[in-house]
Amino acid sequence: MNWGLTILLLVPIVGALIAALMPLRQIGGVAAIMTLIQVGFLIPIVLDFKIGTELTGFVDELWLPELGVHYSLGIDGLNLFMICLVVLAWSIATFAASRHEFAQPRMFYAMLALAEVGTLGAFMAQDLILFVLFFDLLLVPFYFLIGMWGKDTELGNSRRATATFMIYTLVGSLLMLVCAVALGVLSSTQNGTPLTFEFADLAANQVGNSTQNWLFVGFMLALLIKMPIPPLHGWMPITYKATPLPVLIVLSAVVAKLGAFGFLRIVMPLMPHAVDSFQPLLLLLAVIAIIYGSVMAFSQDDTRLVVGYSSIAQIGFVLLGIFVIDAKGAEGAILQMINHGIVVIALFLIIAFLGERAGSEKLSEMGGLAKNAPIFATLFLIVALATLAMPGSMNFVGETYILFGAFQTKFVWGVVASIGVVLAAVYMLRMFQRSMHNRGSAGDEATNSRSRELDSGELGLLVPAVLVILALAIYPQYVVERVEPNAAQTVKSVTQPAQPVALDTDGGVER
Amino acid sequence: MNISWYIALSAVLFSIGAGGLVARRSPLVMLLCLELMLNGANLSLVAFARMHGDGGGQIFALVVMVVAACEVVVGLGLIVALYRNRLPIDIDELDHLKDPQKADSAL
Amino acid sequence: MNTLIAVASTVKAPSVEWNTLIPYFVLAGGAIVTLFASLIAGRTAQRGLVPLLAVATLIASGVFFAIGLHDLDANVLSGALRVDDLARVFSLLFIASALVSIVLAWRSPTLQDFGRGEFYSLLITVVLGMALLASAQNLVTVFLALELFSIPLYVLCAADLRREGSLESGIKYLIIGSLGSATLLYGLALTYGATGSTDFAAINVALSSAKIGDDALLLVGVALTFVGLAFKASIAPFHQWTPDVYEGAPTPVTAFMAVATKAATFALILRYTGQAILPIVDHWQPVLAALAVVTIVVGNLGAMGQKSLKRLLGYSGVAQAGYLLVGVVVSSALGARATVFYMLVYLFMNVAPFAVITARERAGAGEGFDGLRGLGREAPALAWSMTISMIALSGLPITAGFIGKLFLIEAAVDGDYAWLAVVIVLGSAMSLVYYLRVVAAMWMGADATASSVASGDAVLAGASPEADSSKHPELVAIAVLAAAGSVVFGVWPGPLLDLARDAAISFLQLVA
Amino acid sequence: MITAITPILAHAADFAEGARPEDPAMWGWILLLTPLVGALILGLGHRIWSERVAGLIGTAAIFLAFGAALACLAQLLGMDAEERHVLSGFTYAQAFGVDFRFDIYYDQLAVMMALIVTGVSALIHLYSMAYMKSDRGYTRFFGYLNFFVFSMLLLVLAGNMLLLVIGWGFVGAASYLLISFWYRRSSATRAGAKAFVMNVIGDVALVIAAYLLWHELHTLTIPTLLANADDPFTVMPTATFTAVALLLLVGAFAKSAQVPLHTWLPDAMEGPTPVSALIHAATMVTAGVYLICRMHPFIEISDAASMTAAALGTATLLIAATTALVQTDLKRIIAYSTMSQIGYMIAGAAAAAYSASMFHLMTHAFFKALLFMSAGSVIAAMGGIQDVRRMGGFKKAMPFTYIVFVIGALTLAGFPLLSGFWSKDEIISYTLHRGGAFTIIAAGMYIGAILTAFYSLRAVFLVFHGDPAPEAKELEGGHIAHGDHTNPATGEHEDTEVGFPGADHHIAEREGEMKVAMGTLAFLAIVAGFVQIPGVTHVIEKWLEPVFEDSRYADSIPSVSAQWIGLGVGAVIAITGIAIAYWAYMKNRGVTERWTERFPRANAFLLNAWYFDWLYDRVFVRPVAAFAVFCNKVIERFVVDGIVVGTTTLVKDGAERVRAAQSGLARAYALSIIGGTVVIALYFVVVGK
Repeated sequence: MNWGLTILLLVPIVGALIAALMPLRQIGGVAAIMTLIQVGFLIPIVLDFKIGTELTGFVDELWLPELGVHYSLGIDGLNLFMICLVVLAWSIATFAASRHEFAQPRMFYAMLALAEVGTLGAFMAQDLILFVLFFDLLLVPFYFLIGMWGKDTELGNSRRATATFMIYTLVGSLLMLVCAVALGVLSSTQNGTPLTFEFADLAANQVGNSTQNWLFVGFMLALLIKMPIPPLHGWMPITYKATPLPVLIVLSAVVAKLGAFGFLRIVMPLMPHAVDSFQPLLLLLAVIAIIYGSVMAFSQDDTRLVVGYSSIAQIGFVLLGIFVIDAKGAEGAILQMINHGIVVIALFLIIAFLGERAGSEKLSEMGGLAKNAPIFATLFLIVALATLAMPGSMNFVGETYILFGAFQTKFVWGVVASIGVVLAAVYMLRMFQRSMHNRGSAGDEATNSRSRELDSGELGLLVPAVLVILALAIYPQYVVERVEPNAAQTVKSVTQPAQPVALDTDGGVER
Repeated sequence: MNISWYIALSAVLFSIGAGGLVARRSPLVMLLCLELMLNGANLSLVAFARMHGDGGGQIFALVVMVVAACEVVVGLGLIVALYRNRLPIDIDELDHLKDPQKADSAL
Repeated sequence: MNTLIAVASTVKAPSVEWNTLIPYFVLAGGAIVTLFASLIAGRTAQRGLVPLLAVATLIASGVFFAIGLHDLDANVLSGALRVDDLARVFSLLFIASALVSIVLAWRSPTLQDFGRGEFYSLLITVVLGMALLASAQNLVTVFLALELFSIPLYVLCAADLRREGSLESGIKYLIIGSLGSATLLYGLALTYGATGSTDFAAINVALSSAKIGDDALLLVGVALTFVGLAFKASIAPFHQWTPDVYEGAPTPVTAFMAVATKAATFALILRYTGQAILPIVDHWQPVLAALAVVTIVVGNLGAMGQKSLKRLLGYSGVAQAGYLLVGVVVSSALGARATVFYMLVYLFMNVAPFAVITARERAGAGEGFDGLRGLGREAPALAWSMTISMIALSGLPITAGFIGKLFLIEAAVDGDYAWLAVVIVLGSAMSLVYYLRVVAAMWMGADATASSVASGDAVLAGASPEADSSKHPELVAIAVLAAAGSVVFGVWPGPLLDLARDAAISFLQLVA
Repeated sequence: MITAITPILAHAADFAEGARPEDPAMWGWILLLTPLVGALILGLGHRIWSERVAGLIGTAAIFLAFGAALACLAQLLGMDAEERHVLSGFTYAQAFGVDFRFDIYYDQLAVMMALIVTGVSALIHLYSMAYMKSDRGYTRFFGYLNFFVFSMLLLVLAGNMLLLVIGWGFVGAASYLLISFWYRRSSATRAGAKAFVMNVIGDVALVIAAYLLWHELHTLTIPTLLANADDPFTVMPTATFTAVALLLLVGAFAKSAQVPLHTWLPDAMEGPTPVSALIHAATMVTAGVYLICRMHPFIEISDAASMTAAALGTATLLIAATTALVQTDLKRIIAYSTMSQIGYMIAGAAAAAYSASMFHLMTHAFFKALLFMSAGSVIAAMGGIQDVRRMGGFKKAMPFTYIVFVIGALTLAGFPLLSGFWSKDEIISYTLHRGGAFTIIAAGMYIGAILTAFYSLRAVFLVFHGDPAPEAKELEGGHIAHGDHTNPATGEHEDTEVGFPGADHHIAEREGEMKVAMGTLAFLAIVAGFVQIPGVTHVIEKWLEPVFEDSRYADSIPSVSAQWIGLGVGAVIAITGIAIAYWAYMKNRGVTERWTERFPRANAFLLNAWYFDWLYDRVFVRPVAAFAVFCNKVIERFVVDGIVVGTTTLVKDGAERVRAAQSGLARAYALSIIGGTVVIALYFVVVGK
């Protein structure tokens, strides 16, 4: 057995355990340093990565023979950078968290680590049930993280936030569980093959067309809720407002990406026919997300919600890229997931810093900060420009590939989506200007002369994220070429399905 | 005699017992009603045993009688205990165990 | 006298397989011995000897079941009983459950008046009845075993004689339970009448050979039987006794009932549906499916908004019965295995909550939600066990509950009941509302979030009611053990899966 | 992520290798990167450098870049006339045949543009060293300016359509940064955002155009695209061609502030005056003209598109010129004149008068930068006030400024023999030569010319002649006025701490750097026209000829005599316009006020720039805002929350029912058992039968 990925998966928990042995005040710091160890484990994996569709570090052990479930992990172009993003996001989030004191820190960092395990596992899983298991596992840590350390807002107290988040994601996740099981079982009964849930086997033995259609609905709901895509985003505002920012960083930057990732990893290869038949609906939802998210983003006062709705718009682009069913679109979608993950990390750090300076996270109570924090303003500007997919950033590369894919297969949808690019400029500049430029509120005048610059600790959090943004902007090819074979393969699985099922018995699923 | 008469009678007995159980409030009478139900079943058992001509049903009936006796003993014991605790011997007043009608908290 | 003996010797006596029956005899004997031992006065005897005897009885019986009867697959007493893997696995389950109950009751102050001997003795009798039920394959044995475990349970529920609630629950359980028994009996009688046999195998033959399947007598009989069984298994709409009795009964008894009653009934349901009435599967499948849906919905809805944890667990038990029923509905080997597996897992998931309730009751905090406030800081070990149990009950990974649900879902889909799988998960989604409320009460009290690291230091330094839980090391130990089991079997469910497979195969091969 | 550095370093090594002296594009890379290096040095060391040093670094970087541009020129001159183009670069983001490469490409056109950009930039940097003195954001200003020059050069040198978009976006960002340079002014930040968003519209159009080109011609490399444009084997559908042309025009119009994407430019005057001179007059706004020239095969291939471009260019020049007649803000007058002049270039380029347009682009860069610089000098003397009605009589107080302003204004007006005269009239005669509908365009240009002459001299007369304003008097006495530091646009009190018009901002025209810059530009404004005198010199035409030789209209050149006739007409028109202005503002002061009173509506119409802002507010801004309110108030509340509330209510109600049934009454329980039994039994009997 190849232990590499398993170790990578378990490192966070070990780190949390080591941290838990420390005195209370040092837990955060130790936990943060522990996250750096993962980076050490990650580097050889990334370096060893060969361009192509072969799985790196592939593990495949029969876990539950009775149920056909395998413990199967692997890295390919689809998830390589998502895993890098996970490690980056958690490292930064843990360091950010260690700057604050949390009640019951042992539990906090343990839950944070558990969340990382779930996310890493879901990204690396090569077995459908294993994916769902990790996907559902995420509910546990986030329940505690939001419920115990969340704050009460005008949208409701933290309990309510937790409940809303849980109900939404749970319904989706559990529906996905049923559909995942059904997919495996029906694939086995319809094709007469042994019961298995491994992606490769399921892709080779697809279920009948009408079965795909109803299974697709379950997967779609779960993934759209996670992303989230309107009108299934009801959990987003209250959750974003209540969640502690370090947690929000990982929730928004990485966990939400699992939704889009699921479409690429599961839905497209395993249910190609359904993808084809649901394409118009998903395209419509994608465009709605882009426009609606943008419009909402520039009418929010709360910075978290600005970023939250902007994420909806951005993830709408990802969905568009996926469902134009074109290799360029898929490539762009993957790139955009990475890009957006990174900028969101930076944006939430910025919101945290803004909030500490303005005493509020509302735009209406901010302003004029650039005067006393020029470096902060500059870093924010870079992040804001990357977010709005300024040409020259990797976000632009991703968006361009998405749009190229859209133009290729669905020209009109692509053009409509382009409106989102313009609107992105509106909401990001609005947020930047309202916080950094103009005159501040009364508080700003009072502290006119005081420097509000980032201290070294804050710089240490924000600068790495910005450096990654810049590095990717300078040389996106490194990512682009590693993603390319998988993007091609994923789309090919839809345009040229493995083989049509000989007899579509449909299993008589409902009598 | 047709077997159906026996079955009909047993069904009537059983139903009377069930009806009495719902209608009466004294635990004592309710125990009586229960006995009625069991005996209804017994009647049919015996009748069926005759019909099939094997002893299984009759043995069954004997077993039921023993069990019924045990049940009554326990029931009476509980009634005594109720009495000793100065609790009302009225099943409708024994309603302290129930759901809160107002939710403890919203969802 | 001689003639009598001569007559007696000519009577065709049933063959008695003494070896096979040893574990049952051990239980029966143990119950009597324990009862008599309690006559010995003195604190040592009451607190030490009696429980020890009870535990020894249970363990001895368990050892015989597990080792002595290993790999045995036999009809006993002319087919009245069948000792096979199903019976064995479930008997061990009852014994384990009883042991948990004994641990919870060991230092309970509330059982003083009732008498310890009686308590333990009755408990063992209940186990005996359940063990018999799990191996029963004859209508007479079924009824007898059912009553053998039911009647002592009525008494046990009322064991806390001084408390009105306990008495109320006892009398309610008795009356409603007897109604259930009578209904069952009438159903059994009609079945006997229609098929002419009390033996499961013979009933199966009769049903598959003749056109009897459409006989109204038989169908009503089956219907009434189902009602009786549904009542015992807390399946809605016959579940209403459950929350009341759970709340009123002494907590150790509730803990025992929560798992063992359900398990015993489901062992019977599996045998009955999988063996006796399998030929008319098309008739009863929709009924059980509908019952499963109603049960899942009602159980989960009822559990919301409760103040009492025991009531909540009662309703949760109702919902879980609904999930278990799904494995029965599909009427397949996979379904049976899923049901058995879930039942085994259920044992682990249910211990910690009752241990916590017991601890809180003894601390004077009551068994309501209020009693849980701040438990996360006061007794982290208990709180963690409880948390894991709640997560497992709601079916989230990486607990055994997840594997159990996964198994049930797979069985449902495999049996063309995918929509029931959807109901299961929707029920699970609802269930999270109240399970997590419990977790929230322990960890997220208003003061929990506000407390700073500094106060956390004080708590860890021992300046807290932590000592309170250290008075009950056995409760903490058993809770932690069970919670650990929930997690371990969530990652490595192999052994339980094997047990479930063996149990399912053992009785299904009869009809196959 | 750390590992990402390894290949980057590896590539950097390749890159360095590629940029060795034998790399044909070495000077191009140096040209491109020098300003970036300058910007980085300024940005990273902003705490280290003193004002003086920062200014020197920034200015030196641009002078170096100018030198590199000259080297590029020399390199091209050293090549065969037909082979004067260089292409070099590396893979940037290439997948699925989308050859998104970082290629720089320069030929005669690019080098000419680069020379103009770096040359004017260098002078404006020089000017800024004095003008921005004591501004709190001095270093930042130079960092931005250097970044802008880098972006502009990226745009100019881009050898790949998407790289061009990057440059296009970068200049937009630089423009945004500089417009909202005084970020404490809400009017400045609003103007910045407006400019940025409108520019993004252009970016998006270019991306779509890039896609269509890629789709049809399978490459994004600009030289290959141009070479294949007329290739008979890659015939594009006409509709696609038209779409490409129109999309390119949208990009060009957004950047060059042409109707209908022009409303950001007047607002952009919120930026410091050197910015207006550099970005919003001399260089960035002319990028649209450059784009059309660069991609000319794709524009002229579609008659509809070129006609649209010509029509809109003319419309812009007329709208802007008429608006400029009545404006009271000095910088806005010049801004509208910029729009108007670019309208000439766009219309000219659309009429295939490419070299003429580029010629005008060059002369315009000189005189418009000059006008802005001298206006800046006046505004500084006024303590920040820009209202021409408050000004007057600065002739004596600021003689140097007066002279250069007059030179600039006359050049703009097309006064004979000054550079604007040659370039503008060349465009008009080329357009006239195309005939047909272009005759109307040319007529519009002549009308614009008379308006131009009028408003440019109006500014001269209002500012420098007449009764001296109090500030002018004070300056004569050697003092510099201090403004009241109120933002004229919003009335908000200025935060003088962040810069101009700051309390100790003593400039006007005293500083040497300013004088050198203005003097140089004044000289260029006078003499630059002599490179292209019909029948005499043809420097630009000859130089650019290889670039445009593939144009369909390459051979359609007006005769020398026709051009001279045009020049004559132009001279008459210019002088007429100047005369009218003299009559209205010198001889009969006050006559314009009477006109205003007589035609208040017309005045308001022009003053509000034909109500474009008002229209956009009603058509775009307000509906979108209303939609946002609708989303917030209706969709979020009823649809999105409705899902949650609906579900929870359903569940809550259900839970209440279940609890209500659990009454604690044993008999009720018994009843429900019996009821359930009956139902099940009935089912069995009914269905079983």
